[in-house]
Amino acid sequence: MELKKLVEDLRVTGVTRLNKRHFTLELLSPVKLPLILPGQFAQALVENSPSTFLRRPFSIHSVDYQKNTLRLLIQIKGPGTSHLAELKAGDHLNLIYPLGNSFSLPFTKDVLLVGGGCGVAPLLFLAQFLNQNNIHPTILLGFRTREEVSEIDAYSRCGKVLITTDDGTEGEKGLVVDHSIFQREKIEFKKIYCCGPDAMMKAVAKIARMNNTDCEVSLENTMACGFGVCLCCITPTDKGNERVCVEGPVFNIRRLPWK
Amino acid sequence: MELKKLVEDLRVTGVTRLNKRHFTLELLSPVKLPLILPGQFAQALVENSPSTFLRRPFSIHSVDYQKNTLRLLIQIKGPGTSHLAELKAGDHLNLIYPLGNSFSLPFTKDVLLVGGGCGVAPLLFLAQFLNQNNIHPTILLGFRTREEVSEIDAYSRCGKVLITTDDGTEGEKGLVVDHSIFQREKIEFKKIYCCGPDAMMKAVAKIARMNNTDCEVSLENTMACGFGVCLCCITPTDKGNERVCVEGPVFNIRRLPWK
Amino acid sequence: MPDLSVNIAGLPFKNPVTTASGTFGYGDEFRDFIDLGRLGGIFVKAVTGKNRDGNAYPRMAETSSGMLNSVGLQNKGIEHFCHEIYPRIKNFNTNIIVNVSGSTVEEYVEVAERINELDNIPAIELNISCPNVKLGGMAFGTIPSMATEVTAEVRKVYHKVLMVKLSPNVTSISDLAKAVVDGGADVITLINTLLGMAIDAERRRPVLSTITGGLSGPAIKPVALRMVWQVHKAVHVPIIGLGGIMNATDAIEFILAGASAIQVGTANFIDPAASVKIADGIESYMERHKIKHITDLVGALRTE
Amino acid sequence: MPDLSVNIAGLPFKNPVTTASGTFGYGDEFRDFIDLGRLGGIFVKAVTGKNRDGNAYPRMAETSSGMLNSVGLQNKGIEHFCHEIYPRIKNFNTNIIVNVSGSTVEEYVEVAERINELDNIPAIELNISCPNVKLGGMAFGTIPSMATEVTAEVRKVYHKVLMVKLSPNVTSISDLAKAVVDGGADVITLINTLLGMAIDAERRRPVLSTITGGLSGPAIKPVALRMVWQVHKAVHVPIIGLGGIMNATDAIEFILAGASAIQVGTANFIDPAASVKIADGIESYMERHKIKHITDLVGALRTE
Ligand SMILES: Cc1cc2nc3c(=O)[nH]c(=O)nc-3n(C[C@H](O)[C@H](O)[C@H](O)COP(=O)(O)OP(=O)(O)OC[C@H]3O[C@@H](n4cnc5c(N)ncnc54)[C@H](O)[C@@H]3O)c2cc1C
Ligand SMILES: Cc1cc2nc3c(=O)[nH]c(=O)nc-3n(C[C@H](O)[C@H](O)[C@H](O)COP(=O)(O)OP(=O)(O)OC[C@H]3O[C@@H](n4cnc5c(N)ncnc54)[C@H](O)[C@@H]3O)c2cc1C
Ligand SMILES: Cc1cc2nc3c(=O)[nH]c(=O)nc-3n(C[C@H](O)[C@H](O)[C@H](O)COP(=O)(O)O)c2cc1C
Ligand SMILES: Cc1cc2nc3c(=O)[nH]c(=O)nc-3n(C[C@H](O)[C@H](O)[C@H](O)COP(=O)(O)O)c2cc1C
Ligand code: FES
Ligand code: FES
Repeated sequence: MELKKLVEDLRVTGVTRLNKRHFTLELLSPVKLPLILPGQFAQALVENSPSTFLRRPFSIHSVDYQKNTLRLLIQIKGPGTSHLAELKAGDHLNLIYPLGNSFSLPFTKDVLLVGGGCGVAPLLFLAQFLNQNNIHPTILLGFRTREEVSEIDAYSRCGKVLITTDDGTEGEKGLVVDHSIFQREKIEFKKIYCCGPDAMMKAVAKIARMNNTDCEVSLENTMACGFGVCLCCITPTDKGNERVCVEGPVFNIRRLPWK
Repeated sequence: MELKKLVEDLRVTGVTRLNKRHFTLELLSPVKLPLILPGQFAQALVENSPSTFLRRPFSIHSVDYQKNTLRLLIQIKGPGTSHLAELKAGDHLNLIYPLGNSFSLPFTKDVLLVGGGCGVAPLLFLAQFLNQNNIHPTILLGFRTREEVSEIDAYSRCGKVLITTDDGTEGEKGLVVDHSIFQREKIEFKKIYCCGPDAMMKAVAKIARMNNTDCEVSLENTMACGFGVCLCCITPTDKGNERVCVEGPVFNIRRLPWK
Repeated sequence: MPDLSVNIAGLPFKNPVTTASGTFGYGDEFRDFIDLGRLGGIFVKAVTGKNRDGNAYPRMAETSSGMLNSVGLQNKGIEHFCHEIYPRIKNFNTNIIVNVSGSTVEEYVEVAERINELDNIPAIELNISCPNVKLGGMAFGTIPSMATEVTAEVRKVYHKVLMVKLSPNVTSISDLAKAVVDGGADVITLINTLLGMAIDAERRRPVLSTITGGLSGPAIKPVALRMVWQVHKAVHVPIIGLGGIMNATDAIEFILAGASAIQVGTANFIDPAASVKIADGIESYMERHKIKHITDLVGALRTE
Repeated sequence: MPDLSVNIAGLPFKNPVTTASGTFGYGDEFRDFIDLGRLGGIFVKAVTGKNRDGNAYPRMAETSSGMLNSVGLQNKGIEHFCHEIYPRIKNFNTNIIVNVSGSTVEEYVEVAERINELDNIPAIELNISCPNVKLGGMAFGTIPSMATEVTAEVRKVYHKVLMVKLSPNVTSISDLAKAVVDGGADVITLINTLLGMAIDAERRRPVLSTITGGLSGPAIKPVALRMVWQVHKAVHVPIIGLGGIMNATDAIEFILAGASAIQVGTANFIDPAASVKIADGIESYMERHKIKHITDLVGALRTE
């Protein structure tokens, strides 16, 4: 398996509606899947959508090399994701993948994964990958409300799952950073991986910094190409403006100018 | 019933594939159908087709006031018609209709209808309308080849049907103007209605002129609006530049500068 | 209920939604589809001094998210307008504004002078921007001194609200805007069509009889928005914005960029009820964002 | 097999399909997707005198059939190009052409002079059109006398094929074309992006950090085609055409309008293999239409 990028029509082999705003797609590759690392993403072509000119980026949610499939977890936001929500088994979806860097393996077993919204997408793949390396992370997931809490079984197989909901209908009430694990003097984790809305990642990064805990975040950004040539997706880092689609999407918070 | 134009989502209640390039759509109106005259057309909105910005005009192929449905006969040409070919029963199609003028009632019973290609579309409706006025026209239809010959039963119920095919696989071989009815000294019809490709209509018009036979043609044209406001669809007539979508699509050849 | 009314150079509009010249006929063609009284105003098709047949067929080409036209100011001239059309439309319950075109300064002046006499036409829109007329039509809108001159000459004979519609086919839209304000324009309309071209590769021929034509539709919206924004910063007269407006969100964008009112053009072809839907959509936006007066949104783009 | 090769100002291209600056990186990013040797040429990202960080985020907005960008010439400067990038790309089996940008005449001259020394770069493309740079970048491409001057100064130090890329944001593209030919340009590239703007109505803010940006993609194709056609009639140097080319039919349209070669830009983002598919599609078109040499199609639009 080599780290080569592909442009391919993958066949939709499964569509699972998780709740009103979220669904997963299982996609079968016509050729042997390349090596895909947790944190990498794909650029999906939304066909038959007059208002969607560019591709849309989605994290790889999980990979099954036996079945030669990968999965995406998609939150319906605008025209592109609404169109993708209409895909049915048997349809095709054109992807450029795998793109971007990946989360790095931790030098500790005290690992926390924090995800919110569609930011949970890359964390399942990461958790499974950590398991293969004998790490069983704690997984803190934030949802809006009980109805949106989903795939907990899959996460539970990888580690201990903690939940917050904005309205308190499941798990602890509040945002992920309000969770009781963060309310102690000193948090018990040596490495945090985080993906979610900007504000959430910044709040988690702040906690990590205060605790001197190593922390990697997966940034969102508006992308035109997704493979490094348009320079539209930059983020300021310690090395100047870097491309989120190539040097990222995963950055260690040490490298980001977040306070 | 009044001659009011509507913009409506009609429900597809039937799709009939006639052959590789042609299909009909049966469309159910959510409100009582307005009065529609033969020769009139509809402007169809092609949704989910990024390369189809404007509506596409199609003649009304037949009307069933009991069922409250109308039908379109569509030839697949480019992106718009290809998309419409994917409509299924239960889908909706937005139409502006009925548009344009109509064929006029003849003052004779010796009537000939001549159609070629997708130009046959308005002739079925016209033939049915003539029947209601106790006229049983001769109907000459030109097709490319046997495989494309279709709906002959429906036409036969309205009058005597004659056929030409380009390759002679059914009916007489050649173009409609090559048909034996035109090879006599004097043709036997007092009124000709014609719809088809420009070259065909011009050739038929020439025969009509030579025989001093009254003749109406239904012109094609590129349309932006379809209801008279953009002035994109003009054709030169004895009154200057007239709009094919309002003053037409049906014109008496007397009014056209065709030689 | 939010207040959608705007006052443009003294002329009240019940809401900022009007329809663009050349895309709405004389309004009556839309009576089956909408209540014309719901509109802020109607800009009718260009009127010239004499009858014009316009350009030869084909006059239209579809493009990505847009269309090209080369209609070429087809109309029956000012006499016909005054006697045949004006009586038919003068009692519409909305502002009827006439788009005035010409090939010479004299022609503009002649048409404006006649329209000045029509009681129920409260404003004219000088079209110094139509790219389809060979004789001067283009030049008026692209050379500032000529734009000032034609505006000033019309200003002398026209005593109601004088709007001037600019062409986007220029290096500096602000210079043109300043030029027509110098000439006495009360209002600036932006934009007319971008000059474009379509080719039929199979036949190896231009699609339009005139080879080039005017591009309209959502494809040009980014250019139109930019020009409204630039002109809003450059001059202090009200702006009427258009170019690819298809829905209420597009309309709000133009208003935020600095337009006091907007025109719906090509969208009318795709949905004849688009204009009224846009008026409704603006109202919902204002309710959702708790905006009391539409005028609070004009030029309210936050750029700090 | 049809002959797709073209010779542009003495420089041979194996086919007329090249890729546009700023949309193809330095080429190596595409190695997973296509065989670079199948391309007529690659126009690499703009190079300036010194390192430039480019504009702040957000730099991109999607529009109807297009996109706006305000990347702003981010690059590490000419030294870095010569030492780090040139060695990596100099043996690609295609023409590597460097897009040269600057804020002053001196900067253009400095960069051109350095690139003149690089054996495997047979041509440069002077980008006098990028709308994103505050200091002069815009002015060079919009004022004919400045366009002549910068071209002439570069001409003195640059001894290989000198291409100049024009901005479409002008009243008369022919005047600019004539101006750069007067300055000594061997080839004209058209068009760069149209200046546009996008607004987020919900947040009432511009989408781009720079407020305005450059519009590319199929939305601008009609304008680009028109300019290629106008310049083809106005000057006698070869033209490289681009603007919204997504497929072989689009490419043929530009060639018929007068382009000797074409560039594929934004299309690379949607399909990284677009350029090679376009080369294949041109070949099929030529076979179908029995065209032996692609040069027979250049400017072959039938307008009689
Ligand atoms: C590396 C990466 C990985 C991602 N992974 C996932 C994933 O696994 N699952 C998932 O559901 N979504 C993911 N996203 C976000 C997803 O790409 C967007 O939600 C999607 O593009 C929206 O498309 P749309 O046409 O539906 O909505 P649009 O109309 O394009 O956008 C709707 C709203 O979302 C905002 N938006 C769109 N794209 C982005 C973006 N990239 N960053 C920030 N705001 C944006 C827009 O400004 C707008 O307000 C990822 C984004 C990136 C950059
Ligand atoms: C009043 C009227 C009635 C019509 N009735 C029917 C009908 O009943 N059934 C039917 O199948 N078709 C009918 N047509 C033609 C139909 O509108 C076109 O075939 C259709 O718009 C093509 O759309 P497209 O997107 O598939 O192809 P496009 O890509 O738009 O066109 C494919 C090819 O057809 C040519 N073309 C497209 N539209 C027209 C036109 N209006 N006139 C001449 N050439 C054109 C184009 O130049 C192009 O070469 C009618 C047209 C008019 C004006
Ligand atoms: C078919 C057509 C005819 C037009 N005729 C005129 C006209 O007579 N006078 C004028 O000032 N503008 C005319 N225009 C330009 C429009 O009023 C408008 O400025 C332009 O189409 C951009 O807006 P849109 O993208 O919303 O259509 C015409 C546009 C079209 C599409
Ligand atoms: C993201 C992006 C970056 C660009 N950077 C440059 C550049 O550095 N130099 C340049 O001359 N043109 C640049 N351009 C313009 C393109 O080369 C091209 O002229 C324009 O995009 C129109 O072509 P298209 O519609 O095929 O993309 C850039 C365009 C895009 C979209
Ligand atoms: S999205 Fe193009 S460089 Fe990252
Ligand atoms: S199509 Fe608009 S006037 Fe006929």
